[in-house]
Amino acid sequence: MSIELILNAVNINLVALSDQLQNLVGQVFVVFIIAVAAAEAAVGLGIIIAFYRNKETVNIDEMSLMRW
Amino acid sequence: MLDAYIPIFLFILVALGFAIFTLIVAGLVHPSRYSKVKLEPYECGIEPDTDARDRYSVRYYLVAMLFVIFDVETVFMFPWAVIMDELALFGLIEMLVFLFILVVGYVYAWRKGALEWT
Amino acid sequence: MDAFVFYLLATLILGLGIMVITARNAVHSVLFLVLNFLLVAILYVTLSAQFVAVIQVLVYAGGIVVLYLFVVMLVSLKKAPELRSDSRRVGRTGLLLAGVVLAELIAIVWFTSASSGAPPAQAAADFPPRLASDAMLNTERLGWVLYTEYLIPFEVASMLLLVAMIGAIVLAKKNL
Amino acid sequence: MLDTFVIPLLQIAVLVNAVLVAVTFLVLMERKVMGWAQARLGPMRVGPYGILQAIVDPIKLILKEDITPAKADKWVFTLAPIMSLVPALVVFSVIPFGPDPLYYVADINVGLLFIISVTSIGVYGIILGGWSSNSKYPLLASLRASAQLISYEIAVVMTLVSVVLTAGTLNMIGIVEAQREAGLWFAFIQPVACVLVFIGGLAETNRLPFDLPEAETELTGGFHTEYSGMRWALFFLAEYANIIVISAIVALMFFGGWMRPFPNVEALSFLDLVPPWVWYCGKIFFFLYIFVWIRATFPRYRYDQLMALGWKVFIPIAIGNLVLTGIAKVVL
Repeated sequence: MSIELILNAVNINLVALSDQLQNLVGQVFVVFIIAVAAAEAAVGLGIIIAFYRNKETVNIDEMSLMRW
Repeated sequence: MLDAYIPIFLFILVALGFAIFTLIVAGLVHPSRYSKVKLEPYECGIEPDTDARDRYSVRYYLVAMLFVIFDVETVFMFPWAVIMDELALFGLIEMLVFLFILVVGYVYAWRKGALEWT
Repeated sequence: MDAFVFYLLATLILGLGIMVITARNAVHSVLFLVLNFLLVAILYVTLSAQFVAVIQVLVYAGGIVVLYLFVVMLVSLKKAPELRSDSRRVGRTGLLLAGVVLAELIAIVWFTSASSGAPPAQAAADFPPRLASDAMLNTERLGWVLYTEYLIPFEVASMLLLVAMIGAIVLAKKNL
Repeated sequence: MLDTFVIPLLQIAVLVNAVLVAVTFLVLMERKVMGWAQARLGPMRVGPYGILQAIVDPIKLILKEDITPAKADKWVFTLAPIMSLVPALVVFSVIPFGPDPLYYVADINVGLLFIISVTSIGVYGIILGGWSSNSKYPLLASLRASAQLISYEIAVVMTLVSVVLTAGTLNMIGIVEAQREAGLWFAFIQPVACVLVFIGGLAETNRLPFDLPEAETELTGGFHTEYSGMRWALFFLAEYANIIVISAIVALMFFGGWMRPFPNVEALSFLDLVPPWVWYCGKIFFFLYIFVWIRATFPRYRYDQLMALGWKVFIPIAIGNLVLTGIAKVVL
């Protein structure tokens, strides 16, 4: 979720600048960022679920193995 | 500031205000005679012995995930649909390629059984 | 008026952001995230980016956060993880790095005066007549830029979504 | 000041009141129609033909005891009904009841997308309602309800894209005007889309035959099992307001909104004597009646059939319809 917050901060900047410069590229970029965020959320949460199923925890300190 | 949106904000405020106002009014007039049994969670009269928020099927996650992906795809279609007059054939081919890639994923999900619910 | 609205929104957004990362209960945290995103959408409206604002609500608040909510409920954290000091944590280095980034940002702001003469996008220059005349047609103009100049990224994005879908199904499906 | 705040506020007040009154009478109509469909009388006691039932019900709900279960999450428990009612009402801000500014609150260029995104917020009310109760059955019901909602939303939104393609705009007024230019209601140009959106609407409002989340004859109640009193009433209001929203959208996008039938046929111009908003409300009422009629007629789906219908039938049809519309648009 923190990643989403960070991406949103970037998006606000892009939209603000696109308004300031009267240039729509910033907004197009935001649409792409949202698409990437969706993909990232789907895969990231998939990993968390796979991990939870194997380890019964989502504590990040215990995610020391790259495989199981 | 887009002026057309001011009434919408007003509408949101009015709707919120209405919901909270009715809750407050109802809170003032309704009776409150509580007992321990009345406050128990509904479980056919049996005393609950485990927490309700247990883990549940991963299918709900899969549905939500597919929803998010498809949602983003449809979002890409809206700006395309409104300027189809200008894009003409070129736009159609673009969108057919896009839809083809989407359908590949859809068929994959179907074949893998992500759409099954049994 | 505009400035007041902006500062009000900015304060609320920041406050909610802090609430998101400090909330003890994961579901409450997700809730603050939704409110945060809705306020960001209002901020986009004040910046006359209607389409992006609506997308923000539709995809972020209505889609991605629902996914988060499902997962937070799925892994059902019985109790919030306690605060702990871990030897492997590198707080000081992290702070240092954050400071460096901040300094960099300040430097960027400092040394680049707001040059408003940035060149407009190639495609934006030759809008078809219907779109060029009316700045209110935000979606249409955005679509034009997206589907002419940014055609390749658009198709790549669809590939990315395909890969994400396959990846997530493979990850989640092991013993469906 | 007058134009930006006072007039919209008056419109909003009228609209919200109209919706609330419509909801209470919709409930009465539902009970009456169900009664006649099943060869019984329905509400009879309060007032002539039970008409005053619509006034008595809300009063009863306000006076009811409002229970918060002991283990519930108190704040979220109160927030959930609010989060489900507010989007259901706010959607009405962009629905035009007539061609001139008096009849709509806001005219925005992304009207249709606004409606879709605001309704998608409503899912939080359901999830949070079930979660905050901290009781097993509501939680399960809320998960089912939200999974159902988001499944059908995909198909409905994709279908709406093909309507936008036909109309060439996202503006709600523009969509009606496009139907005037075409000389035909979109129901005749896009019959598949029309049926799909309406059935999807049934599923999104958790109505029969898709009312699995709260199948009252088989389960207890659904995600609002633990709710009572006014908080329950807010959920109830939201549900019926959503039914009105769906009817309004279908009437607007496929049946010409406020326009009279055959808007381009001069011979029928005497129909213009009826004001536009009456036409529109009449059409909305017609779809509300169909909602009730379907409830009285159809048996309930099974949950896996329901999800299969959404994902395996509706989505392919929606994509096919979109492709065909696109090709037709280029060829013609």
